[in-house]
Amino acid sequence: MSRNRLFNPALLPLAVTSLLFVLTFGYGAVAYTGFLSSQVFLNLLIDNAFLVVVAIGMSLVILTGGIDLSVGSIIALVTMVSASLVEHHHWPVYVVVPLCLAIGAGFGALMGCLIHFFQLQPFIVTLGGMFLARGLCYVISIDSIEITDPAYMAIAHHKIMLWGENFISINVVIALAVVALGVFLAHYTRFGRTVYAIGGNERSAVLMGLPVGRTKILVYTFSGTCSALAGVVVTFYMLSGYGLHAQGMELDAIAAVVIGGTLLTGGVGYVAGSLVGVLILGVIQSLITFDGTLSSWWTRIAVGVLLCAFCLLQRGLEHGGKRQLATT
Amino acid sequence: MKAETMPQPARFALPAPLQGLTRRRLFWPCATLALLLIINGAFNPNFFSITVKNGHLYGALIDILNRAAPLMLVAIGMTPVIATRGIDISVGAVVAICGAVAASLIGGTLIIQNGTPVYVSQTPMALALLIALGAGLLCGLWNGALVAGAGMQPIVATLILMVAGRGVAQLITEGQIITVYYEPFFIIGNGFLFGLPVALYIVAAVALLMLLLVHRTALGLFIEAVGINPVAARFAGLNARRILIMVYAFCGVCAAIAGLIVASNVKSADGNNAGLLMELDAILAVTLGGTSLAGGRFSLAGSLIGALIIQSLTYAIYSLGVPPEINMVVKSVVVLTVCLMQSDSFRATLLQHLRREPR
Amino acid sequence: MVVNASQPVLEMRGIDKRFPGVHALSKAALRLFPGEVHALMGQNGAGKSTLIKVLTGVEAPDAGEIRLGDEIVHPECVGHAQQLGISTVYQEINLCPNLSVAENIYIGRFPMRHGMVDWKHMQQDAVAALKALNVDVDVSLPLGHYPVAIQQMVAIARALSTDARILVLDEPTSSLDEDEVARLFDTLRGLKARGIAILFVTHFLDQTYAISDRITVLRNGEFVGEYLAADLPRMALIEKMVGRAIEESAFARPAEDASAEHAAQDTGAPLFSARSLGKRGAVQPLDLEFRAGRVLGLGGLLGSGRTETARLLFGIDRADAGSVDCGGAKRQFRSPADAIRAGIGFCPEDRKTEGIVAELSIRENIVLALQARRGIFRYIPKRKQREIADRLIAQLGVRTPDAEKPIGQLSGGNQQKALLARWLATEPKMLILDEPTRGIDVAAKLEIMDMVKAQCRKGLAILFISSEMAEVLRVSDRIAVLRDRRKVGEIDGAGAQERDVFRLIAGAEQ
Amino acid sequence: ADKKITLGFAQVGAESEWRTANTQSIKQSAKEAGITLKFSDAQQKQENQIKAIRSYIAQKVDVIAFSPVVESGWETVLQEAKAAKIPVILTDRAVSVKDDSLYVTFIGSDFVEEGRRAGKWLLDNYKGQGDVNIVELQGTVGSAPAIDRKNGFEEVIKAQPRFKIIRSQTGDFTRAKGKEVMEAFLKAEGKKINVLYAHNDDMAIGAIQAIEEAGLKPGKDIIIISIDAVKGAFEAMIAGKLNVTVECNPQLGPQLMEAAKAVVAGKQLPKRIVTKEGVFPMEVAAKEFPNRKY
Ligand SMILES: Nc1ncnc2c1ncn2[C@@H]1O[C@H](COP(=O)(O)OP(=O)(O)OP(=O)(O)O)[C@@H](O)[C@H]1O
Ligand SMILES: Nc1ncnc2c1ncn2[C@@H]1O[C@H](COP(=O)(O)OP(=O)(O)OP(=O)(O)O)[C@@H](O)[C@H]1O
Ligand SMILES: [Mg+2]
Ligand SMILES: [Mg+2]
Repeated sequence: MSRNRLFNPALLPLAVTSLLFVLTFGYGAVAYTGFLSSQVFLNLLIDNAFLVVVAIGMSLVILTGGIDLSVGSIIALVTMVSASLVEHHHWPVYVVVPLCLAIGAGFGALMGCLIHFFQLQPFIVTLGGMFLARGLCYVISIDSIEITDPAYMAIAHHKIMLWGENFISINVVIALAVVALGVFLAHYTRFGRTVYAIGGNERSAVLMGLPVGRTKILVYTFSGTCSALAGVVVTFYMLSGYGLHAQGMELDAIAAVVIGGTLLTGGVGYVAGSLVGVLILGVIQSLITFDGTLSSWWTRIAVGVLLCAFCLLQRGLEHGGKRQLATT
Repeated sequence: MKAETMPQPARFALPAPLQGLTRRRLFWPCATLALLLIINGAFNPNFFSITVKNGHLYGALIDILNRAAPLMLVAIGMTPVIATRGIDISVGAVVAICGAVAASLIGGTLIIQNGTPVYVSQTPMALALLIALGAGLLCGLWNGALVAGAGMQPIVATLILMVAGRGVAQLITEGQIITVYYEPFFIIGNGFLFGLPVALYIVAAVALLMLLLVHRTALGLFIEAVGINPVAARFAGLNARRILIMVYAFCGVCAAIAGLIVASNVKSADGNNAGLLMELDAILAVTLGGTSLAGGRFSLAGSLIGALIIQSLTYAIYSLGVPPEINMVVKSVVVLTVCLMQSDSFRATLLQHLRREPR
Repeated sequence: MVVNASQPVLEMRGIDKRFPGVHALSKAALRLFPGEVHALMGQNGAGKSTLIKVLTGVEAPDAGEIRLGDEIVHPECVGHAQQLGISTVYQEINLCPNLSVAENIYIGRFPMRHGMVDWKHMQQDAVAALKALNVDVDVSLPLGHYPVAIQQMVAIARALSTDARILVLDEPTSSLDEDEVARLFDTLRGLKARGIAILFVTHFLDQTYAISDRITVLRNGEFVGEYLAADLPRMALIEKMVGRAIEESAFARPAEDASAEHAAQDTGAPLFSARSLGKRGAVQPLDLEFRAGRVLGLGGLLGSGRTETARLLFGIDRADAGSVDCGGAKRQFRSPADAIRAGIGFCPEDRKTEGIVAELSIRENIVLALQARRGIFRYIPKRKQREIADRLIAQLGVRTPDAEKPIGQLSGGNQQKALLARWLATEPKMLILDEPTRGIDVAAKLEIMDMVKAQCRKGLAILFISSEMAEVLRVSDRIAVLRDRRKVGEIDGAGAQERDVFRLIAGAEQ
Repeated sequence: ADKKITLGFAQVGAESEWRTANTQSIKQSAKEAGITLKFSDAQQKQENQIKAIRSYIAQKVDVIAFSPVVESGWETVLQEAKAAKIPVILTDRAVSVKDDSLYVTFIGSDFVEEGRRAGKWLLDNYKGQGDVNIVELQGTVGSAPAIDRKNGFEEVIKAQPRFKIIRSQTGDFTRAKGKEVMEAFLKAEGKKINVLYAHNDDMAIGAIQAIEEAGLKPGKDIIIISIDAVKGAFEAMIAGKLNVTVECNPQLGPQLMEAAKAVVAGKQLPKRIVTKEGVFPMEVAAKEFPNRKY
């Protein structure tokens, strides 16, 4: 029997996170002129589309209790590969994009295999993957490659007008589609539930007869593919390939996932939370640019302080919320 | 079967249970290090030569040891953190903060003393060093408080300091590189004692202290218990929080000492670049040394060897003339190979394949 | 009985399995016939679980063959074994605490609709499956919210919900109380009638005889014999398992110690006493008294709040009302460390997640609490640690080649003994034992009970919690009875009968 | 001016002393010119710069200026700026866009030219005979100054085959790495090294320490050339340890503010405003030192 309850306690972290996002945004709206506009919100999506895509892939990896540090480098590699194929070899976009996705998938699958078959630690394997992918960028070219291909330009410049002057880019559509896919995979497929089971207790998952190995490999493959897709999104976003693109993005992605309420130990969390996590990181950045008076170092300190305040608040609210739920 | 018995070179006799452990744990890291050194030696004939220059030992091996000193320190600090299932990605920032604190306190003003120009320190050096170490301790305590007190996940808790800490370091240096002119400060990172770099003695002292704490007090047992099963550890009467805070604080202090060595070595403090990406190298060192990131059993000696492996690899890249474009590719390939070599199941698979080949 | 069905569905022969330092199975054998309940018996560490793991593809045997029907099979993984029609409940609960109860039952074979997991359908099925076992819980909550007993029922429900030819249950009843066991047995009888072969492991002899048709005994990893349950008297079975005769009187309630000193213990000031100790949402404020040399049993049904009471006493959960009186001083324990300092020890019911530190050695596990009380710097030297460990290992009869083995590799019963050793090492004034005999074989159970009594005689106070009412009755000097997280009464242990306890429980209902 | 001008400036980061001096100059001169400055730090990430520019557009500032991290990838956001009718000024380095109406002007130095000057100084001033073995300390792999300074230098020394780069490795623009790499070079090549070319002063200063520790005399046994001309380099030159540094002027502030005012006033600006930069050999160091602001 499932008792009717007003609120599912498992959803609490997600609700808290969303609430905090709204509060932060509200603060910006009051404090800075021009902040309260729908385009500022849409810009959050436009500017962070690639992060959303990576974060979704990362969520599934983290849900299995693993971690993927290679995401940023794979993005850089994909921008580099697409730029050089498009610019130097004049391949069309409909060939390049699938190829890039395949590269990402292959890369992820390879790491997944190392992790599963040889029982290596995900942190180290993906760290190796991170160095490798970044290194391969420089093998292609150490300089940045600009993309002037008309098809790419058209996609990049295409604005999807919503209402009034407000618009989003194609990237946003891609990102939201990936979020939908992630949520579907995680909550409505056997694969997704196995992911959660592995994160909960890998040994139990084995003893329950679940396909643990296959799922782990698939999860890294999925994350690799997401990274590659994020790479494609970045290529549309910046129209260039560059070995230094997306540096340190793995940490942003991890932070977004964790802020979104997923536990790094695996098994607990919501994929949709990662979208909110990304938005929160984005809004922190927006607040700082809108303020515009901080020096470089105060920028960093402010980001740290906001992140900290945010995490503490999140923990506090969750704690309080749990108590409330427990006593009622 | 998980534990593979492998042929082992005969070694000095240790008490039986200890022998089995050290052998198995440290064999592969040691083998890797030896291999890297041999490769270095093969391509660079002068590699193993050590001469006496300016009254101290001079040579590639000394360089590796000396350069690895900060990394070894950070790895020593990181090991117990990882053993408690944590991680500290703020060490690089702490290195920068402490270097900046020390450098900005000491600085160096030129005065004329008895007709000769001498640089004097702005703050007594001992005090400055203490304040820098205190800053490191504070950073560590802060991390510990976030992890143990507020219950944040270690990677995010330390991410906060990683981001903000670099800002703090730059705030202290005001974005400049602070050059130190006060000679005694250089001893830490550049000095020699009995022919060996002073930094090595510092590492040895810290390592020894930690080894003593781990093996002659209950600290090692407590850390491992908390890392493996925090609930059971609490039920057995351990104060897991206090241990966590201690472990992060120690990591902060280690990073602070590393920061002093780095700053002293280049005679300046660079808030932006000092210790950049050191956290990754330190984590790598700990793992290469055989400690699992899932917490539990740890090996300090392994982490030291891990740090030496990384430094030898870096050195090899420099001295073999690897083009900078493919530095990363080389590094990644070596790291992955080393990990594979250390994986029991990989060796088992490999052996199977070898056996299947007709003789 | 269908026992004489001509051909076995399963036959295992000459199974050998070595772990480093342990020969867990040597030439073990097992036959299962369709439509029988087959009990696999043996002492702790005899190799029962290992045999089951070999059967289900968790561990690869070093030698031997497994025959399913006419075919020789080599189960490679649990999934493979499931395909072969073998459904298993492993000894320690192997489910995912983060997944909902319903998912834990159906994961791996979800009902699907339009290519999506059909959550609604699944939850309805789960409710039905649990109802058949008389468990009524919110199936949408994570499994970890529930106590061990419920988790065990869920594991059973999971195994039952597959249509398997062979059902393997490795100590499924270790946390269940009699009602649940009876309900489970009804279900098993139904399955048996459908021709399903059931392999059943338990240390409760009553249960063995209540349900099984045939018994296989293992000792030290070796096959001892296969018997019809009806032909094997209880004492003979024990002898086969243990390898030596045990006197029947050993199972009886020990004679009362009627000395004047002993009687005085009942009247003087108690060692510890809980004074209206309670916590909102957990336990209503209650009073309990613990006297030196006395065992206080805690009676009650599943979920009556016994474990929660123990947790409050030990400072794991912080009480929001009342205090613990230790020799006149009112104390509020804020953590287990406080309680330990006051001289209390606690063996938790879920030893895997709350008791053992799996990767640490037995020695380290044993000295952990003692060392924790002494603090970091008053280190017990290795040599001394080994002395303590070896002494207690010998005293409690932990079956292990040496004290340096990781405790996680011990069989369940031996882990429990090692945990007991952990507390005895601290020489406590009072010991809380929550299901201390869970998963412990008959001989060891006697030993542990004797130990408990012996410690008692030395002036230890004991709080004893067990789902096995008979056990509580046998060892307790007084029995406090809980119902719905409330203390409903206390009776004298001597001469008390099960029905007295049940009367108390029922009496509270009006 | 009747209305106060708001200038949004997207800085690359604070990765070096040079950059900090650059930031300071801009902040200082904005204050002096009475311009409201919205400053943001991208921490070396292009995506952050793009985000900052987007937010300036949303804030409707009067002028946007930025120092691009890389040349490419600015089309989209610059078009948005153009659509919002906000003029854009580039500082420090140019961007490559097809439509050069996307920005008003570019104020700044030329990294390739700096490399060339370093090379030229070497060819003109190297006195020794025979083969000249050069070791190079590169900046961060893939970063614009590293690539351009390398190319400029190589382009010039190609003219004389006796000048050879025997080792080249990245020192990440930092003192510590510069020292570490130089140590390894010295061990591997020994006394063969005649010249050190460092892509910035910091690495040169680190390398000087390594050379001294190896028992050699920097500036004499090994000729040292570097770029940037920060204060530390002058100190080293005064001490006779660094031979020459090529200036890369960070003081773009005043020129930027002038340009900003002119743009808002609707004046026409040249597409390229060059900054004044010199080459400072050891000999002039003592005289020039008091003039250095950074
Ligand atoms: N993974 C392992 N590694 C090493 N030894 C093991 C392992 N698993 C089991 N053993 C050993 O094998 C022997 C048999 O253990 P097993 O778990 O099969 O006993 P059991 O009969 O199920 O006992 P219990 O009744 O206590 O559950 C024990 O001595 C145990 O220590
Ligand atoms: N049959 C049941 N249906 C629903 N909930 C139950 C049932 N049995 C127990 N519970 C839950 O168990 C919890 C009480 O557990 P607790 O462990 O304190 O009881 P206990 O008396 O120690 O039982 P156990 O015999 O499992 O140790 C309550 O939260 C209750 O909701
Ligand atoms: Mg068993
Ligand atoms: Mg209980």
